[in-house]
Amino acid sequence: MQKNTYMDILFIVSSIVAVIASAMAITRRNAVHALLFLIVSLMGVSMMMYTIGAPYAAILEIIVYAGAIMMLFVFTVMMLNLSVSPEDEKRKTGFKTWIFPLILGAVLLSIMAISFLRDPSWEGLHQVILPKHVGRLMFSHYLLPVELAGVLLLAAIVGAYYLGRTRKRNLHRYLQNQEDSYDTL
Amino acid sequence: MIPYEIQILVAAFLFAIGLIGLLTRRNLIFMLMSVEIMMNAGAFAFVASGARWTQADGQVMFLFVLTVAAAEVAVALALLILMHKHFKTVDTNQLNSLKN
Amino acid sequence: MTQPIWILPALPFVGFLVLALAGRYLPKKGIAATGIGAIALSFLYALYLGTAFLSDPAHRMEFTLWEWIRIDSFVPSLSLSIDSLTYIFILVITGVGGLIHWYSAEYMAEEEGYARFFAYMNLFVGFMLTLVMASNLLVLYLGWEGVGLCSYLLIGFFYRDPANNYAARKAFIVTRIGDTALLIGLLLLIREFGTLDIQTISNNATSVLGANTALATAVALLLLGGAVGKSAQLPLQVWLPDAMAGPSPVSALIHAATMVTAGVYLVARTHALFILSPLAMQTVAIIGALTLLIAAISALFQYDIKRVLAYSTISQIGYMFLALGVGAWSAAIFHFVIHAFFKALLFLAAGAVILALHHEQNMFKMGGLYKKLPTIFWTFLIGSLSLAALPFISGGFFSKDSIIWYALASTNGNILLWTLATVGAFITSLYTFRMIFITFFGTEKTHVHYIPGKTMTIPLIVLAILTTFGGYIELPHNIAHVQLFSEFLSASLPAVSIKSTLPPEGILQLVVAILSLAGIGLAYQLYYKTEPTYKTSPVRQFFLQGWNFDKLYDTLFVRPFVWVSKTNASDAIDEVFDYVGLQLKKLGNTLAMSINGQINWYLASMVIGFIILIVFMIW
Amino acid sequence: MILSYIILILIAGAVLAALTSRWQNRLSFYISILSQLGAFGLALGLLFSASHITFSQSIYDLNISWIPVIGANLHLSADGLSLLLIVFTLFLGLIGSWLSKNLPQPGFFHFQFLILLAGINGIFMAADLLLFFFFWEMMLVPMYFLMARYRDTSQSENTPFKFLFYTQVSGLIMLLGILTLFFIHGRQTSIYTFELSELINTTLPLPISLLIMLSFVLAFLVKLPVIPFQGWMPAAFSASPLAVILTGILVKTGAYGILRLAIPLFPEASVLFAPTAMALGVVTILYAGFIAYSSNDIRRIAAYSSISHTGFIIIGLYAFNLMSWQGVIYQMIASAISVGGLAILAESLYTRTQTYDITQMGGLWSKASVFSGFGLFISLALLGLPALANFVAEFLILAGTFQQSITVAVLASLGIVVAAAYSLRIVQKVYVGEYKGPEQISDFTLREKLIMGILAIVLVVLGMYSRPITQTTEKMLKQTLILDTEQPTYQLPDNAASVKLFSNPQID
Repeated sequence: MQKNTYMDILFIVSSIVAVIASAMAITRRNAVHALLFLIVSLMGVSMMMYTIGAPYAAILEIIVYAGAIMMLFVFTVMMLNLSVSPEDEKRKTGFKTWIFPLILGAVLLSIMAISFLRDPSWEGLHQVILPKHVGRLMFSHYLLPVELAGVLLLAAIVGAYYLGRTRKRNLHRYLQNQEDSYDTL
Repeated sequence: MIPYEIQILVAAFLFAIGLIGLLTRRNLIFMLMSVEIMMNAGAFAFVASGARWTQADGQVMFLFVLTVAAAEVAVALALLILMHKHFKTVDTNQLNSLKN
Repeated sequence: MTQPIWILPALPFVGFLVLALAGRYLPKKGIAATGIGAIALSFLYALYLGTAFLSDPAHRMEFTLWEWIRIDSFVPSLSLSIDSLTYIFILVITGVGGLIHWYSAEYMAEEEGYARFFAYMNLFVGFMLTLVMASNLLVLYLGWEGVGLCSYLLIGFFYRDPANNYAARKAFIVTRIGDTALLIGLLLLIREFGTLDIQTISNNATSVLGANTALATAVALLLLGGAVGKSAQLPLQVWLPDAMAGPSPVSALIHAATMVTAGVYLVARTHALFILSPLAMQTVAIIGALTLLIAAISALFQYDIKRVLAYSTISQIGYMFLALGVGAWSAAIFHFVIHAFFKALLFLAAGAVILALHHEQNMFKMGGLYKKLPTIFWTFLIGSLSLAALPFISGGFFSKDSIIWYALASTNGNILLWTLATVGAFITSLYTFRMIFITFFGTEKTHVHYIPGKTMTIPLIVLAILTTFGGYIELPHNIAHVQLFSEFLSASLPAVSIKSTLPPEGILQLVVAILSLAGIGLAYQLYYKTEPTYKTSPVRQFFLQGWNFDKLYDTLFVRPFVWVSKTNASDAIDEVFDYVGLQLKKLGNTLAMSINGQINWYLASMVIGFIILIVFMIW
Repeated sequence: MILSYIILILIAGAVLAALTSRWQNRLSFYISILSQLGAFGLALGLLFSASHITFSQSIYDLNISWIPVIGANLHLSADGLSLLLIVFTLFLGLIGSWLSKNLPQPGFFHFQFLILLAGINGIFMAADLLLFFFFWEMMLVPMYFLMARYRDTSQSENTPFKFLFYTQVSGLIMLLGILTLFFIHGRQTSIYTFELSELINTTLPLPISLLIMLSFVLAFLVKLPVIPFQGWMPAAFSASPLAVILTGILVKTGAYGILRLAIPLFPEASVLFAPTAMALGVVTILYAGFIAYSSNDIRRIAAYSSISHTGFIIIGLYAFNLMSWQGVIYQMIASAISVGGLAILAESLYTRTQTYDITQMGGLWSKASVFSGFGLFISLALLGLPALANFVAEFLILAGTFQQSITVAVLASLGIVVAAAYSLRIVQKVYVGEYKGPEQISDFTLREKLIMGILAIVLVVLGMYSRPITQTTEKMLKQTLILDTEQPTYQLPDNAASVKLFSNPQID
């Protein structure tokens, strides 16, 4: 009981952190700042997962999401020197830009909330699910999807490599130079 | 214990914030980030559901979402770099060659 | 042995084809020879055929070329026939027509389109012969329309002036209105008789239609509709004065000898149908009487010499209709023959005058011509005497007198018709001699620059002789019993039935004779004694315009038609469809605006769709 | 079997013409002409025996299974009417391709043109409703392509589409009708078939048969076209020089459809529809005539005079007697030739004066007399001068209609006066008056003379001698009439009972 209350408070705090951090992330002008807020948000979600009894997911969230995926973002932003978005410099991010998406988001949220809350008796068991359970299920019942996920990752690696490689073309010197100037950007 | 519906509601909140970001921002980096928030929210919903019924399936699904997110980010960022090379911008306002 | 009578109309048709196809390669003499030759051969062949009629007026020749149409038992063939009525028409058409052709050879010599002129003239005679020789109403209709076509072509012969073509078009359309009535009449006949063969219809008329029934009246009135159109009678007389736009020989051919008498021929040919309906007969008589008077008064106010003659034609055909209406069939045909002679003569002589004065048609600019153009003057005078029906020395007297007599004496006649006809006779002689005095006497106002040659004068002299002596083949009963003409026709047309009690014919003849002399005297006083000048006033203008029928029809029919037509020129129904199409297209364009390449917009649309989907799912 | 050769020759010619045009343009023209001549000869040969054969048991029948699952057959059949129209279609087709000798892209042209002809001939032969519909659609597509490719660029680019839209929408409705009939018949007899001779025996409740008939008739009325579906025709006429001769061919399919399908399949409903159809016909005659009078574009006049002629067709069709039906067939042919002639003149004029506007012409007679002579002739044909084919057509239609309704016949005959007004207006504006055109103007070329000469001769011959048409179609028409004579509306007026003419026709 004690522990549960503690966990509940932890969930509430981390959820508030996650929501605020997400909101900050999408409103920043500076991409690096936004990414940092996004990492905070991911950590908050990870905390939430931990508090509802999914430590394996929480750890993965930190390692893969905040660790690996976000690093990709940071590198890209830095590589392209996009820390300050040119678009946001030029455009006013005023009321007009936000109102329509806000309304849409609010509508979506409200109908989701309505549909979730229509049946209030959702009390249930709360138990910690250990990584062992997850692993057992993954390599028995979900074996094929896991393999497919592996293939997907492989395809993503190949695709990312193919798209990102520097092409060597036999062009006229003048054009070659132009091509180079693109690449150096 | 936090009721399940609250958990799901938080996921919905995150999803909506991601959506709003996706619709508002014109910068592809920010749009990708918004997509990440949305996927993360979806993934959390899986985990919460798994916890609600004490099943490991939720976390397995989380893993799949993670995989998809990783693959998507890899390819999307590669595309982003390519686009930046060609158009010198990642602003979707100027990347409207889909028209006609 | 069947005579190949189809040669009669075929010769002019061949002439037409030759001139139309090869006319441009022929020299002028060749063209004239072809044109005149075709008619002359036709005339000679007609004379040869006449031998059979001399011995037996009731003789009838038939020839069927081929079946035109065959729908079950309805088989109108291209069949021709000649009886005594037709024979007289053939002689007049080919004879007078031939003379007019001859005259034209010189008259048209300076004009452009010589070959075209003779081609049309030949075609005209061909169709007219088809019309009168038809033993089938459908073939008659063929000739009927063909004649209308040729009049259209010939009136608009000088095609460079749009006014001529306007007149031509007016003539065609006005007569076509009448033709449509005739066509409907034919349809009615088909329904009732199942055939259009004239003999069959005539023989069965009483049994199928019944005497004095509404049906018989309808048939007769519809046929009459066609007849008044072609013969320029009330209410369709408006086209004829304008039709003077054509060359003078055309006026002579169309408006004196052939086309306008087609209506008279039609009524005479289908007399069996008219007899069945006293109402229709009465209508014919009244139309004739009114027309003759209205046209005669109009003639009195014209300044264009050809228009005087045009109105006199309308008026004289009014006499023929009057005769038909009172049942004096042979009197009508007799007047037709004499009228053909003197009217052709007048038109040709007037044409010669016009040519001599370099296309001057205004009488008031002529004058004093009797010295310069003696031949023309004397022939014109002879024709005028006939038109004015001067007793004994003119053919016109005998023919017109018998009509006026029958207007009273026939069982269908009455005192009113007689009065109208008599007044008409007075006005006729008045306007005739007004024309003579203004044109040929007084001071010379326009110089004569061309003296017509023999080619033009010989037909005039021939016609003058015919006019003068033609009348003697049929004399009034009380003078001498010479009735060659009506006896000849007796096989084709019934005799007139006379009332039992009548005033003495001689007194009435005397009245008519005195009146026509009085007309001449009045004209002498008015137009010879004082130098005539042309004055205008609203009343004169009214009569000059032919009682303003043109304006009336213009307001009643032409303007509404053109108005409706112009208003809807862009096809309102189509525009409605187009408008709907345009709106759909606009809608499409609006939707196409959504394809704007903005990924945020696509996403937002997806979300909207997503929201809708969820809403449907959770409800 | 021999019937299918007509279509096969045309299709083979189409493919060959398209292929050979790659290296030799002239060759594709000659191939096209040759294949049309072949088909024409074949059809002409059949026509001589045509008056003896009947449609459903034709001796030249071809009947093979097409889509067995739904009982659709490739069933081609022919009787006098079909063969007459086939011969005539091919005749006009020959004239049309002769005229189009110098068009750009001959391979494309002849391919589309021959496919079009094959489609139209297929319509005249199809004895299976689905096949009929197949051919119906098959002719629209090449027509659309021809109109779009050889479009007059001064006109809106929508005009070919307008044609396609009108015909496709109405065609779709007809397909619905065909399917409804198919299922009703299938349910009644448990034989699911599209065979025309089978479907005729379907018993339908009156409201339903009326609905299905309307779905058929709508397609045919649009194709004819009858007011208020006339919009595509002026558009098509001004869209492309070719369209006219093609349309002359196309519109006949509408009348044929009514005669072959709508009336035999739904006799009772047709009788109910007759007053409406006649009213439409009268309106069409006058409405189109009025517009023709006030139009200045000579192609538009041609279009509306064609529509006006259509009014006679529709009146004649729904007068239900032999005379008016013979007139309808006559009108189909005469109208196509005379309107086609006017359109050819319009094109010839355009190549000489660079305008279609008759108010800008005048006095052509002084410069080009042969041209004007033919022009006058065509105008006379349009106004229905006796001795030309149009008169026979209109006369027979009016005479037949008069037996049914005096009012309609009288109103329709007013159309003759209107026709005179607009035809003579062309003469007045173009051929007579003061000359207004360009300095140098050439008269007809030999080819133009020959084409117009042939058309003129056909008009005169058919105008004076109707046997070739009336005899070949007589049997078919009588057969169709027998289907309808049980209807009370066909009873004759009492006072005409003595006349043999309108008694029930007997079939030997």
